[in-house]
Amino acid sequence: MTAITSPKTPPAAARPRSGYWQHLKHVMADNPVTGLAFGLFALFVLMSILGPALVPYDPIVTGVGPALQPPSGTHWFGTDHLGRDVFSRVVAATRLDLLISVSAVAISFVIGSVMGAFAGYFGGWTDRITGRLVDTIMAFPLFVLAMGIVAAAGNTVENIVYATAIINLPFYARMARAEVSIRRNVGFVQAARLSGNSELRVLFGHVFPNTLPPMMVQISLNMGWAILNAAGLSFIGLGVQPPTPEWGIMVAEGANFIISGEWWLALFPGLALMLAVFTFNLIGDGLRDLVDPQRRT
Amino acid sequence: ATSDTAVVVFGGTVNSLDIHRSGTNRDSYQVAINCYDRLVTFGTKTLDDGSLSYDYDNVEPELAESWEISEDGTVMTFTLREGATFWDGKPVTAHDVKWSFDRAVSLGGFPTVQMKAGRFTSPEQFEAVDDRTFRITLPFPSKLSLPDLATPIPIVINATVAKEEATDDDPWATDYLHRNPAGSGAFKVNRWDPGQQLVYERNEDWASGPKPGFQRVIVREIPAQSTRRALIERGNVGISQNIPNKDAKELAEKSGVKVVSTPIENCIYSLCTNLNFEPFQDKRVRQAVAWAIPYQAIFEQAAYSQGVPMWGGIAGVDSIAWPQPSPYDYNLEKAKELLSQTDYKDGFDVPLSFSLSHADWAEPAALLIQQGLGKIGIRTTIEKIPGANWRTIALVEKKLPLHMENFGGWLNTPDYYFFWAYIKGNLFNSYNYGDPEMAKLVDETLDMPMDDPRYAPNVTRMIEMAFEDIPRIPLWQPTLNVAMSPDIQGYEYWFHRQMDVRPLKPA
Amino acid sequence: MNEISKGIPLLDVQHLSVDFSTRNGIVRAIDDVSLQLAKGETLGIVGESGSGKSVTSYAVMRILDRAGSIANGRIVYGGMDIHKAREKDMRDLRGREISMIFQNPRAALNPIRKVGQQVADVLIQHSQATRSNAAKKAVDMLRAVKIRDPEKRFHAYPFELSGGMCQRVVIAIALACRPRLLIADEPTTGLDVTTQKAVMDLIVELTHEYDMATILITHDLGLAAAYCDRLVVMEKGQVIETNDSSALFHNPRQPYTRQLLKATPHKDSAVRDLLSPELQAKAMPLPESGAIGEPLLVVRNLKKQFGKPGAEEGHLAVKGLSFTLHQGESLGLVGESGCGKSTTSAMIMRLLDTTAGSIEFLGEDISTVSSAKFAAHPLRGKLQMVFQDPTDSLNPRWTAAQSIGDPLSRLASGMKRAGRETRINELAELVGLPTHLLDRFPHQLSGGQKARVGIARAIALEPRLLILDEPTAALDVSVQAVVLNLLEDLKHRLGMSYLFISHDLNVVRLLCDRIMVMQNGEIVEEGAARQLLDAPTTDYTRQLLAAIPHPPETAEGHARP
Amino acid sequence: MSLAIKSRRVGMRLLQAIPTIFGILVVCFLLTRALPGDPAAYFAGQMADAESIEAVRKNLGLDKPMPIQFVAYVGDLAQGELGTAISTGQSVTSELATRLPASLELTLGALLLAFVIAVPLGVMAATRPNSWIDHLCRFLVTAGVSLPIFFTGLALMYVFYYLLGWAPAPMGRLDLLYLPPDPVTGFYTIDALIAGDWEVFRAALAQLALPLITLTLFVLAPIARMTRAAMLQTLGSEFVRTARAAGLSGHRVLITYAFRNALLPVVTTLGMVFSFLLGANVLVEKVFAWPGIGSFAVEALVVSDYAAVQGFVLCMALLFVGLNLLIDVIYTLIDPRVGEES
Ligand SMILES: Nc1ncnc2c1ncn2[C@@H]1O[C@H](COP(=O)(O)OP(=O)(O)OP(=O)(O)O)[C@@H](O)[C@H]1O
Ligand SMILES: Nc1ncnc2c1ncn2[C@@H]1O[C@H](COP(=O)(O)OP(=O)(O)OP(=O)(O)O)[C@@H](O)[C@H]1O
Ligand SMILES: [Mg+2]
Ligand SMILES: [Mg+2]
Repeated sequence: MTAITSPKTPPAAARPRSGYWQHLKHVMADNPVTGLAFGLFALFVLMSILGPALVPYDPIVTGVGPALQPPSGTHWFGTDHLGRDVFSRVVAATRLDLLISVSAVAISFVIGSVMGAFAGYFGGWTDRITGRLVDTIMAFPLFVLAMGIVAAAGNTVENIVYATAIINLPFYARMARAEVSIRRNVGFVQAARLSGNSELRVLFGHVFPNTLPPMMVQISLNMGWAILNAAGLSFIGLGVQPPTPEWGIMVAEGANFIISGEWWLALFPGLALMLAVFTFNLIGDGLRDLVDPQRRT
Repeated sequence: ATSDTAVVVFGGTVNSLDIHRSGTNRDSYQVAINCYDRLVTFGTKTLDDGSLSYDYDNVEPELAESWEISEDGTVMTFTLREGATFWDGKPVTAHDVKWSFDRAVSLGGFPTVQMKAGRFTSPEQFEAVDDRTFRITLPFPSKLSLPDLATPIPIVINATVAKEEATDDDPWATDYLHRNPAGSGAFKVNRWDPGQQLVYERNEDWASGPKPGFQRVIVREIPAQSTRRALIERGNVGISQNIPNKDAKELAEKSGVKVVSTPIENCIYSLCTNLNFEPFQDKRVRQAVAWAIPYQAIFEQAAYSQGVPMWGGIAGVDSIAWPQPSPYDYNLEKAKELLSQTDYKDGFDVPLSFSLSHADWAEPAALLIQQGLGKIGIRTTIEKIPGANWRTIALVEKKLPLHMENFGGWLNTPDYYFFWAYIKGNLFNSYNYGDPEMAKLVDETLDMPMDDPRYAPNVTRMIEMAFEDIPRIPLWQPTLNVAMSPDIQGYEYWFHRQMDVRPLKPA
Repeated sequence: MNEISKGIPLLDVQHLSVDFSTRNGIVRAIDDVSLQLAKGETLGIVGESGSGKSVTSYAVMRILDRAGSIANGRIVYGGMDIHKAREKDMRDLRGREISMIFQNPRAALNPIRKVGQQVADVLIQHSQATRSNAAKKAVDMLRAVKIRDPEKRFHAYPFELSGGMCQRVVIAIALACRPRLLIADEPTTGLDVTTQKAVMDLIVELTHEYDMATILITHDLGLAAAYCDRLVVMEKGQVIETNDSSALFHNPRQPYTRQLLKATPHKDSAVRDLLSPELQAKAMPLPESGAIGEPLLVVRNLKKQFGKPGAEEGHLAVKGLSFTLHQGESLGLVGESGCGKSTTSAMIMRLLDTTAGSIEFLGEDISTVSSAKFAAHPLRGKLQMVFQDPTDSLNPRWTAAQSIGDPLSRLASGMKRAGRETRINELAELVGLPTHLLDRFPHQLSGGQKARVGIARAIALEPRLLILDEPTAALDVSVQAVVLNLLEDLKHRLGMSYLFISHDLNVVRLLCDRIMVMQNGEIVEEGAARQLLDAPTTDYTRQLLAAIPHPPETAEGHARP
Repeated sequence: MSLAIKSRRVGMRLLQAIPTIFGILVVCFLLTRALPGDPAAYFAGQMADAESIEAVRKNLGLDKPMPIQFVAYVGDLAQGELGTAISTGQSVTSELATRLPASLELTLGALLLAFVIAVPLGVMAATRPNSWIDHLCRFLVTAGVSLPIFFTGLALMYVFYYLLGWAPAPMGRLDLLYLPPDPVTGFYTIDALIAGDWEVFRAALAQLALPLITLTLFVLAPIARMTRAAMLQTLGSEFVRTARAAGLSGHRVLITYAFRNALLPVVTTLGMVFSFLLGANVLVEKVFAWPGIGSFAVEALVVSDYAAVQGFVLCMALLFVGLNLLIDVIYTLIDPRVGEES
């Protein structure tokens, strides 16, 4: 035995496995705002799963009540111009809105960060081409680009998702590039090379996971932004097709009723939208803490 | 705005000051109306509700002091008004009229098509006999010729000015007139900020009609509908043109705003079943669809009960009034029974499309139709299609199986409507309806005077066929709604649905 | 107290405790610290990392983080209660009465402000100069800290200056207003040996000239003893011993002090001598220097050019290096910062492509395989490396076990998962890493533990050649001692050859049979370790040797050879 | 020496912009061609028959293969010819010339206002991290960015115009009573000042207020967040500690030392914020009947107006490239390190 250092080591089996669950609890308890955000997020997820089954009225059936009724005991959020139940619609819309934002952000995160990671890691031509590509996308006012894509490809949910994904791409590409390039020659990367990791493995096994914490903040911001973007598209008539309930379209339609005094049409979906974006924005720090091993104790 | 200035707001945009130019949009026609004169115009009548409307049956002089139509009805001779001058002071001559008419039939596109409706197709038909006498020769007599001269297209342009600006590439001075109107009309364009506003200034020397009540009229473009409503409610503007039905209904009940809602002649909001789509080739399927529509609910929720119902009429056709209610009503039993006789007992899937720019009425209507059709097993998915695309696939390519449409003809005769909407290949027959009998009837009737003994039976038969074959299912006749501050009066409804600012005056 | 009797203390710290509120509750960083400093006196505070040296000095300046607060005790400076003073008075005091110099001079300067301006800012703030003559006075100050061409350097930005120059600017800022007390917090860490000496000499010279009292904070006992009148030893937030320098060296009262003294390498110490007596007792005896075997690594005419070849910016970092390393041999490579040591090692490790020359390893020229492809080369596992900074070299997202297991899962292809687990445990035991730490992330490990993980990873594949690029530079002396001993043991147990890179000659001497001295990308001297150090033949080597601080002999001092 | 390096860097940036602009041209060209509408059908006007549509198509050169169309397009561009916007009937150049100032007045105004509000907020939050003021700032700016911008706009209009009557009628850039000032910059407010016409200035400003606030609310968050993060970092840095240890006044430490360093990352986000603003403009212009370039673009897109869309995008791209260049120059001015590395 190496005699110089031989602390009493407990048997290997006794290693405690600090679970992710534990860590989540810790992160949530640590910052009340984060805890709240996670709670709200869970609520939204729950609503998107169970919502359509729980709502009192069918969200797309017209005339479940008299048209344009203010909020009441039977229709909590009132009814819209076609006599649909606003509450049911707001709840039922959760699924689609989450779907749009989560899938759009997921796509842009995966593609964007892989692009950026390659650019940052290998540099040279990869970097130059990616850089120009990203510049090209960024040079469009992003909302207008989304409009163009949706107008060109047709306003289906998939196209809205793709358009949103494309305009979010540059953020991830740039961020991944920056985060990867500052790490491409740090000690643990060199060590990984010495351990016989191929370049790709070094990139995706060692470098890339370390860029996740700041990315999480970006993801959370973008999820909120994606919903707003879809709402904006709805406002200019390029949103999802009716009668699908979607917050953006509901606010956009309801906006026409504000002046005539039927405020509930825009307000409730607007509040839901705001709460969702708010949650996404707040959840960022928590997500970062969650994926950051430094925050583990 | 002071008492000599009126402010009009609307949701569209004026994209040209020249109605003949290709690409000029509908909102720009108002320039032709307010700034140019035609040879003739329509008179005015008072409707049942006390509001004013143009009178199709009463053609009156505008630039032409008088006219004569030859015995055989093929030669029309107009005598121009003495003292009528263009804005630059030059008298209006028959040469100007000829140049202008030549231009309208030569430029192609919409002006040419509209001229053709009045049987004006070639410059040879127009002749300036002398400075004040203008003659038109028709290939055959038509009841549409004279009224067509009162539409916004056959305007009289200051040919001297225009010719000066014409070039070899642009012999009709479209570039110049696009920005610089040169007319003899009641108003001049004082200022045009495209995308923002158009300011009319009264032509104090106008000879072709009574002096307009306002010295200045500002037409502002306000894209957001709720902004327009706020503006008129707050009294910041004088007139809000073409307001939504809901606003019309609600504002009518408020003090401080006057609302005039006039049913748009000759216009029907309809659901069209495309005969190129297999299930709709079976007449019974189309009829089943017509029986499965919750008309009343649509009328209440999409039209806020503004307009004239076009369903639930009597079984036969006993009048030639157009539009008239179809015999269909909401009757699921009948619909199901009809459908069960066909190959599509279990229904089918079909997209239900409408144009984005019609969304205000088409969307709620489509949603209700969707539910109605769902009850007889026809499953629809709703498609909202943006403007440019709409024209192409709906009207030009005629590819949409089931769609909402809103055609209304300018010339107020049923046969004219049928010509555009029921003859195969014509623009507003977006559903590929083509029946030889209908074609023959329309062809016979289109130019026939209305007092011809064959006229009424022909039209009756057309209407019968339209209801029997029902490719176009009428929903309701819409209204044109205008909100006004009480300080303004004199508003008159016109078939072209643009704001004629000439008769407006301060209260 | 005899020390204080010299005069009334300039600074009197009494029973000082400082608390930090953290995520995990209140942490007491220093506890009941008392120290006194007379006018003109130089006091050294020594102790290992985290012992509270910096916090003590921050408390004196009252520039603790927002989270920190003085929980207890009093600080009196020149009769004024610092812990009770108003912030405005404190601001006036800072810079004018008490000044401070920090570690890492480059970071201590505003990167986007001209250095002269930064000196002038302080002068103006303390009304030592007006706007009109501030520039001139600042230049004088730069001249005083021996910056060449001060008029021109006035307009330089920090990034345009070398580390040593930056430290001089920092000193100029600290001394601009002729304070009566200077606190230097590790002023020379991160600088290379020669610069380190120049900077220390400058501080001493100026403090004498200005008649200042000085607190020198360092973990280098040798350095402290060489420059201070009196030393305070801190451990875990407490002062455990205070004494005159030489007294402390000759007669350390506390075991901890003794241990520190022992662990500091001397000219004559052997590697086992650095260990504490307990560990020493347990250590196995070292065999006589192993027999030198066949040549293992033959480097010929190795060159590295950065930038485009031929371009004027192109910089030849390694200029035709040739040497041979035999089996079982430890070869030291020393030289000042930037001379090309890391570049050389990276090329040998095949992390960096060569510009010219050959690297023959186990008889095969590996310089022909590009660095990007070498991962798949059969010799990859035979060539391993231990990095300078143990923190930086561990993936922060991986547990210790994952890091150690990485080379095994990549290169030991036959090994099953279970086998790997066993091997990881074996390795951990081999390097003396308690196995319960294997599931920890790097930030949950101490420096020494991290170093062990790095070493375990490097030896996992039983390499033939291990390059050690300044493996202990970031570690405390006592940890360094343990790591050096570990390396020595491993070498004998596993029969590896070492290429040991360092700029600390005392450390190299402990471990190496042969030493090469490198300057500016070239080898200027080479020879057997002892011979080269005792009788250097080049000026450069002599200069390097002279830069090593010479503390007084300890009581248990070793017999001179 | 360093000046030469810096100007070379700016030159490099310009060169780099060329492929970007070319890329934009291609993307935009392809995008417009992918738009489903048929401009020939649209351009031919109502009731046009197939024949006249074909004629129009030929006229517009749309019957040619795509690559040839692209070459023709680039050729026209090289001569400064952007074509005619079908939807508005104006040449794209003149459209841009009249509408761009309107949008820029709004966008730059919002950028400035947001900067002026958000930066101090961020600094304040950073100097007191996790205090109630920090939380309040975070809450406020997040709330601002959480609402759909058209909703914010409408709500503001509803309250301040419709209910309270404080704001003037949302009818574009200037109330009907006033004539626009002589164009110098195209910004009504500035032009009015140049002309010395206070009343017009006040009127223009009053019209500007609501849309400006709407936009500002939307971009407070990114700027404030960035400022806060950057400030926290610089405040925790060693040179700030050194400056404090040297007894520099709180003000000097905060501004000259911490803030100026923190400004660097903030400046780089401005490019992104600007892009956000231009996108948001599209919606705000619609709500407030603002005759800007955004509403123009929306209309053009909806009717497949190739020339207009292309002209708009090109203009935006140039603007963006220009802005980034400006940011680069600013960056170079405040950061001496730029251009030294690499
Ligand atoms: N901002 C802080 N928050 C919490 N704890 C702190 C903070 N700053 C210092 N500490 C704690 O105070 C103790 C003493 O730290 P200090 O920086 O004084 O050590 P040091 O002796 O200067 O070490 P080094 O040689 O590494 O500089 C450490 O254990 C550290 O954990
Ligand atoms: N990637 C690179 N590009 C350009 N120059 C480099 C690069 N890496 C190192 N150099 C230069 O090569 C020279 C040698 O650097 P190297 O890192 O090998 O020095 P070192 O002896 O290890 O110094 P230290 O003791 O500070 O680690 C230095 O002048 C350095 O600036
Ligand atoms: Mg310290
Ligand atoms: Mg090195």
